[in-house]
Amino acid sequence: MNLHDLRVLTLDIGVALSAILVLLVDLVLPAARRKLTAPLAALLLTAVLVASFFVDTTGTTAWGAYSGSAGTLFFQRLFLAAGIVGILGGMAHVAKQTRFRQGEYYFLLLCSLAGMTLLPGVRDLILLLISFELMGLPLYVLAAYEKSAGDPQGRGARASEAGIKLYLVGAASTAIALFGLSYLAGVAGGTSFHALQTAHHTRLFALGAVLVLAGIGFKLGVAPFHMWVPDTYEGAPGPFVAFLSAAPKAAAIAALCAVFFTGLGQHQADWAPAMAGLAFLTMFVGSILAIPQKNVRRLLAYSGVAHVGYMLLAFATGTTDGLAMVLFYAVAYVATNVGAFLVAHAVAADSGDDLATGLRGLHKRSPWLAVALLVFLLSLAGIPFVAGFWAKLYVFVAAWKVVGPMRGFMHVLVAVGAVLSVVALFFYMQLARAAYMEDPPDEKPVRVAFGLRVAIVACLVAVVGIGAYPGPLLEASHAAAAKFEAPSPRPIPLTARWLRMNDPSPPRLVRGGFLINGEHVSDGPGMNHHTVLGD
Amino acid sequence: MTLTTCLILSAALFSVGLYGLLTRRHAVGILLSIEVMANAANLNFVAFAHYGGASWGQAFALFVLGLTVAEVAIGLALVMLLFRSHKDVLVDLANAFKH
Amino acid sequence: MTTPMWALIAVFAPLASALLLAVLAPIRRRGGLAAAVSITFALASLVGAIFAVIGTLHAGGSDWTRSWLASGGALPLSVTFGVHVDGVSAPMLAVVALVATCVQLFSTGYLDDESSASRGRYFAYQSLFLFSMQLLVAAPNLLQLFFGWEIVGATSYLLIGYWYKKPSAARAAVKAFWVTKFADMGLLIGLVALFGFTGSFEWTAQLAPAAATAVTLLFVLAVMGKSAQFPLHVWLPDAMEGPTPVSALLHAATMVAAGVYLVVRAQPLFAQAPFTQHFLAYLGAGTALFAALLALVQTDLKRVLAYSTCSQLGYMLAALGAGSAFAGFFHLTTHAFFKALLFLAAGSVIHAVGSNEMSKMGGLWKKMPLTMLVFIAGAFSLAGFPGFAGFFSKDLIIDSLSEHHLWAPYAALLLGAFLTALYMGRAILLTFFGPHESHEAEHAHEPGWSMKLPLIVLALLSVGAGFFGGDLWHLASLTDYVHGVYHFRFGAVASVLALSGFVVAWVAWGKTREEPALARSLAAFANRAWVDRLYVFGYRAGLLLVSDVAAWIDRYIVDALVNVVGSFFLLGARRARRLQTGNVQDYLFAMSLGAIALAVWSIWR
Amino acid sequence: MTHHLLSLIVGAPAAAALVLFSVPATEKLFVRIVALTGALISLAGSIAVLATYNLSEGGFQLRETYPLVPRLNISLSLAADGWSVALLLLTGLIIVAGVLASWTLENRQKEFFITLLILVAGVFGVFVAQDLFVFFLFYEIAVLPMYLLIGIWGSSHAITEGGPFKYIWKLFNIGDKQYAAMKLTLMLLVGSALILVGILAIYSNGGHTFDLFALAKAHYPHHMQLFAFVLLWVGFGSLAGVFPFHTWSPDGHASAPTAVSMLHAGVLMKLGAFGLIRVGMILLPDGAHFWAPFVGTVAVINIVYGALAAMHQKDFKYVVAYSSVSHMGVVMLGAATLNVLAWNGAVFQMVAHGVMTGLLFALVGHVYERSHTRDTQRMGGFATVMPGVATFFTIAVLSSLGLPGTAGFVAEFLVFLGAWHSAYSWWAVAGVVGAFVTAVYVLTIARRVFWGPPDPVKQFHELRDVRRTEWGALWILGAAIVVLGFWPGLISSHIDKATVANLQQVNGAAAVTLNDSGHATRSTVGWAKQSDAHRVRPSMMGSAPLHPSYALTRPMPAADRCRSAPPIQRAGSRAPDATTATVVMR
Repeated sequence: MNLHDLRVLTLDIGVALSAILVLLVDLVLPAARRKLTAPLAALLLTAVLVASFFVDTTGTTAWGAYSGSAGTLFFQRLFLAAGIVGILGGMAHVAKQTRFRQGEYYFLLLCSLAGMTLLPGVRDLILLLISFELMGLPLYVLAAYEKSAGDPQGRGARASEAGIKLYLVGAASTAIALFGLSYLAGVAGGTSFHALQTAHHTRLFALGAVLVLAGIGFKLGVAPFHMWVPDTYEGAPGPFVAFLSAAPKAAAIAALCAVFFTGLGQHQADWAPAMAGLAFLTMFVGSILAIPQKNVRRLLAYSGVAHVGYMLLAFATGTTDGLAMVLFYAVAYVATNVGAFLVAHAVAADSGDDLATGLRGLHKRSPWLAVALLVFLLSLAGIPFVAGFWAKLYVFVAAWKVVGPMRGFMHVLVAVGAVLSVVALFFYMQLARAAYMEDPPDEKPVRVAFGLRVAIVACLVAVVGIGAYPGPLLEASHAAAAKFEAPSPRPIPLTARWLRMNDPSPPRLVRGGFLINGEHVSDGPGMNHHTVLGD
Repeated sequence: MTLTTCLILSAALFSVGLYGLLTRRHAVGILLSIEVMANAANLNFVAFAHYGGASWGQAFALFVLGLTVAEVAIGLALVMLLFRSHKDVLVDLANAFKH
Repeated sequence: MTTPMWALIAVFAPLASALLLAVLAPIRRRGGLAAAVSITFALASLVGAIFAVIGTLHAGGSDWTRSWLASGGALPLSVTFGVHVDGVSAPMLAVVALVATCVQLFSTGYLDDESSASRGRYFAYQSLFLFSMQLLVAAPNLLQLFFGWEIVGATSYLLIGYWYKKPSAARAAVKAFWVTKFADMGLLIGLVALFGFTGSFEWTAQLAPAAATAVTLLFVLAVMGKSAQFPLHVWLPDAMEGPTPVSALLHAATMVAAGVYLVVRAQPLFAQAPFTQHFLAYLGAGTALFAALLALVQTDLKRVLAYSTCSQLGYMLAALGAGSAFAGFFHLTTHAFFKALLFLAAGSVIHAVGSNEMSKMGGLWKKMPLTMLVFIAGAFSLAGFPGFAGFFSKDLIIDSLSEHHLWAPYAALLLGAFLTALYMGRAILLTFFGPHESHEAEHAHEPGWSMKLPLIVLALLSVGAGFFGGDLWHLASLTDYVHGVYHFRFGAVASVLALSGFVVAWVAWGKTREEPALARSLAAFANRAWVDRLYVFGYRAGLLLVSDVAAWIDRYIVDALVNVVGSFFLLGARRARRLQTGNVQDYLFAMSLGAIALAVWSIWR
Repeated sequence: MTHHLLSLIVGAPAAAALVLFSVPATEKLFVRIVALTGALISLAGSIAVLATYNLSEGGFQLRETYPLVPRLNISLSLAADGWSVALLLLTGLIIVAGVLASWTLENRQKEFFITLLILVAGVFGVFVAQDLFVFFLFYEIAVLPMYLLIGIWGSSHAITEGGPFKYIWKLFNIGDKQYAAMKLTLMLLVGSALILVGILAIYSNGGHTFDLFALAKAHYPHHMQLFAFVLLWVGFGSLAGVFPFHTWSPDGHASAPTAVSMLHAGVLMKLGAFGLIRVGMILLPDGAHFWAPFVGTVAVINIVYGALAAMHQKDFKYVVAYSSVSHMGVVMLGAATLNVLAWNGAVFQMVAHGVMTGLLFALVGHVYERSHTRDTQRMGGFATVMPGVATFFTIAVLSSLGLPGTAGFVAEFLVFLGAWHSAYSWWAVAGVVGAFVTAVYVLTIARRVFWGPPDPVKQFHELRDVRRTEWGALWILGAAIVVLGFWPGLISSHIDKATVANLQQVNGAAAVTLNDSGHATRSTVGWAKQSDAHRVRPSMMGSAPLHPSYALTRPMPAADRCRSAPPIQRAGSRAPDATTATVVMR
């Protein structure tokens, strides 16, 4: 690794430097000027985003632990855009609620972003863990950012609850994932993805894979690891939830791509069925539990859970096509969900609570806000000519095209998913109904801060643009997905070949060692791990 | 001490941690349980690397230790926050959001 | 101008008038102008029809058809529309146009106290009616006939309901449509079946015997409805709620005759189905007798005539059943004249008295001598008084039955002839003789010329038309319908019976207006209501009940089940959300369970 | 210009909707004029399509293709065949009439027109889409705006609690407009979810393309066809109002505002039937043949059951709504019969019923708007004050009961003729009976509302006849009914052209497939029970006169028939005429 190799990390370094710069500027600014940190952060991120179009970041660095490609770039741009929108959307709120701690807010947000931008490119489990935590730790803080003393019903109590729930579930899931990683790395005999790709297939390895899936599933909000989602969304600061509900999920998708597609692409049988099962559960839980929700944030939280189910469905296909659909879905989802949350936040900031009743008569108070909400809802529901429609359909197409033993199950999943998307429409329409069909409590327009307005418009443009002309994004996601494709199986090292023989049945743990292909292998100290674990 | 013994030990450790995670009401207790779970993983790393004749495991374990420290730091801060608003650190006090 | 062109004028002139009146509201709203337009075009139709008759006499039948609806593939369908002029349709066109013209002329006087917009509407209906009737008559195939047939029915609905503000008129209109529509199911299915068997709608089609019987029986159902045969006659008396000229045109002279005309037209089909023909003979004879009995006990002058129409249509159908298409057709034309005359004369009386009830009339001969004279001319013609038009055609019918040894119908028709004279005698006596029974009757007077002129024209035809039987025969023999020569035999028995009918009527009602005991008991027995009640019962207990059940099932079972499915989701979600307890350790528990499940799956899969 | 005729038709309403977005809602007249212009351009385009369609050539014309998602072989491909011609015309008529009928709408008119026009763009799109995916896309667009249209501009009413499932009254606000809107949307979208699955099945079995032409050439596995057809039947059937998935329709139509009911019952329900024929039957002939007895029988249930249920209704809009259920049964019956006559009838009925029910809803809407009630038992004698409404109502009612001279007759008659030729002649009889039941209730309702003595107590003081633009709506639709009734050839020849071609696809394919697989007679369902030799047309016999007893001709012995028929086509090529199908199957 030399300086030239750092080019690959340009964007990540850019984000990290931005974070530090924001913190430094915050230190020197007087309290009254601290709201300038937000535009600064947004500006810096925009600069990084612009840079992404001019700097060639393809290549490998950090001794193979990080690899930049069109695939990483796809995600990085998405994160950067989400970050910019998230900052713009939250500007006013942060300036009002936490006047003296604005710089930290953006610092933490940028730190989290730095973690995210690393994630799609990781090719090593250690780096994966670090970037995952780098992304996650600031989020715990941000979720509980609005502290205030005393009042158990107040904003602070809400924030602490949101934070502690996110934190505990997150930490526990990290521990579980770590445990899984230990098996993966152990069986593979190393932490690089190359080791994973060439690892021999054992049950411990499979166990590791699903535990890692569980760990990442937490961040995605996959059922049954989703239960923090509605509670945290309800308690955390509004604009932050918009960010939290979209960017980290996309980052988790990126992690899934890296680990399961690039790393474990050869071991699909270990995780694809589990993922399909989780997809089913997630779609179902998300769609059903959203029905009785009266709180907009909780409703959108569950809807987000359902959407993750659809993404997992495409992911479970294990095909590059499916992955491309996931990437497309991720973009559509981020644009839509951030937009929807920001609109909900705008209205809630004005009316003071997050209940759906707050949306009543929005069309009369702020017609354009109502249109934006409607468009986002339609996109979430998967209605033609907005992004969500194509996303959902591509997922179904990809899932339907699966061949092999999972085919029948995938077909059932598509049917269930299609029907559940109608159920989802039911609760989205509850919001649309409040906004369009009920009379407003008062006629005065909703005050929307400038930054928030820009953010909403950006999301709107993205959603409608993708919906009207999905071609370029689809091409981009296909190009990106191809980069995540695992390399074709390499020749197995000679040392292992004799062990594998003709029947590669998985090794089993037996007393005093392993049984590999019927042959007892002692596991005394000093043994080459290849001979112990199959590869 | 064989690899198998180590693996069994770490699995047991993990289970203990999990048990603590699910039964402790005290926030710090839960944090500790999570630490135990993380250390079970660490044990695995070290054991695998040791019996595999390599040193990546030790490195991994060190990274994990560093990360858990950061995690616990944030965790304790959150516990403080919980204490401030609820005057106690039993996690089931924070149950305003549900259903 | 070729013959079909004249026929086309006869058919489409009224349509032009109808369209004009429908589209151009200013013309329609001026009643007088509307009447003028309508009558002009009716006259045009009459002229066209007359030239068509002349053309047919000179050059025989001819066709003008164009494709109307076509469908390709393996089941080719090619329906044409146009005119088919022959010895049957051409005179029928003329008769219809003539009667219609008379009726429209009469209407201008009869409806003079209606608002002019309302009169405009009336004449629009009248034009439409004339068009549809001519379309029916001139049809080159059974589908066009059906086309006209149905529009005739719809127009009849409109005309009966002309005074739609009267609930009774509104009901009568709907009832008439219901009953005829019910019957028309037969014609529709029959046509579908005919197409199924032959691939066309020609009445000349050859069918297997069973198919022919089935198809013609289905047709007969429609005929029963349209020509008011038992037991589907119930609508006709009620239809008298319409203005009297409407009754004259639709329910006496033309529309009800459509059923008979259908059988005449479809004679080649009916000839293949002896069973249907027998059925028709008995049906016609039975209705003739039954309706005559009912006519005897009516107190409403128009209802007497209405039942008489049923009865006379029964005569025609009996003749057709006996295979004598010409006798039926001949009676159809003469009946058109004298029944229209009778109705118009009755209309004149009603117009003067302001009531349909004969108990409000009496002694009108002094006030309305012309009306009385033409009414008596019509009645004599109807009863078959020797020398009058009805005499010739009715005797031909009775003859044809005896020729074919259909003795029971023969006897029924003879008895019917007697009864006809009896009830017409009664009607004349109660209406025109005796004391004035009401204030209006005392001050009645003859109508204006617009009403008198049609009466006179029709009276002349009622008296004299019978002598043109030979010419009609000649015309009809240009087609395949009749062969040989027209020969008329003097029906002595029928004549005697008719005369004695009048005598008995004189004896019974000449001195007193009291109903004889026999008639009273008849009235009690044969009160038309019992057939009606049967239908009402069928409607209420059958159709309405079934519909109530269907609607209940739809709302409380089918639709409710949809809601039940929805409620599963709703209630299920309400229950499931309780899993989200708010306690973070429960979340951790769920998460652990999930992880353990995954682990278990991965190891033991 | 003609090259972009179809995109013009589809695009005009959408463009008008976009323009409306930027028009301030206070400019009411301008809003209306923009909406009307969009609708009129579409209508003019539809008429231009009718005029420019080359009838002798047939097939799909005016083709336009724009790549949309090349990677998945999706392209915005539009083309019109004879069916499209007829249905475009229908949609054009209805939307113009709909805009005119809602001219005086007060509440949020701009948004109303935007939603309405978007919906119509979807409808136009479905009728001309030649790409299955785009077809589905337009289908969704056409279905969805309905939620807002009913939810915002609709009207609520009470429905008595009862029945064995009483508890649902506590859960749903049954009878409320929001309930109706939601039920409609959810039922139709569950349907479209199933359609989507069916489409995916077709896509993956048909060579991974969405191009309808290519898909039509593909061969699908027998069992897949049977399965996918059911999905499509349920999916499209729920929009077509097929029993028992019709229950959104009465509530939805009764709650919807006038123009929406017109459009929904008039055009949207046709999308269901059209979709089932276009996608379900033409692409999956085996499925169509296998399920035809079932589909047809359910259609007959629709006809009779719908009519009976309509008879019971006291609510004016419900009567018309249930009559739609009944009439759509005729369409489905025609579709299930799978012969030229019945299919012609089915498509003609789509047009006829569309125009007729559009007119009915326009009138009912007007009456409701003026009288503020829909309870027919409170009405009476309205003809005195609104003669125009009464007249047009009569025309619509007469078409509804299938009176010759109205469009309804041609359609029903064709369907009945076709049904008689199916293996289930009783379908025709049941259909005729259904038509009679229709006559019973429509006449009752006309009498109850419009006839009788005028209101003595003046409880309806606002009654008046239609005015200004509303006349336009009535005249357009009323004239269409009568013109099509007297001159069906205006569109029937177009329809026929497409039917013959499409049916060849269905019956030809089935014949070939079944011939290969060996079990033949099952699929003769719906197809020429009567041997064709049984009824030789005069034209087939050269210049033979009308008289000879051709109908008595006994069926020819099998050997003769085979010789007289064209040679049997092998798999891959279609039989030139459906006659071959019969021969093969015997």
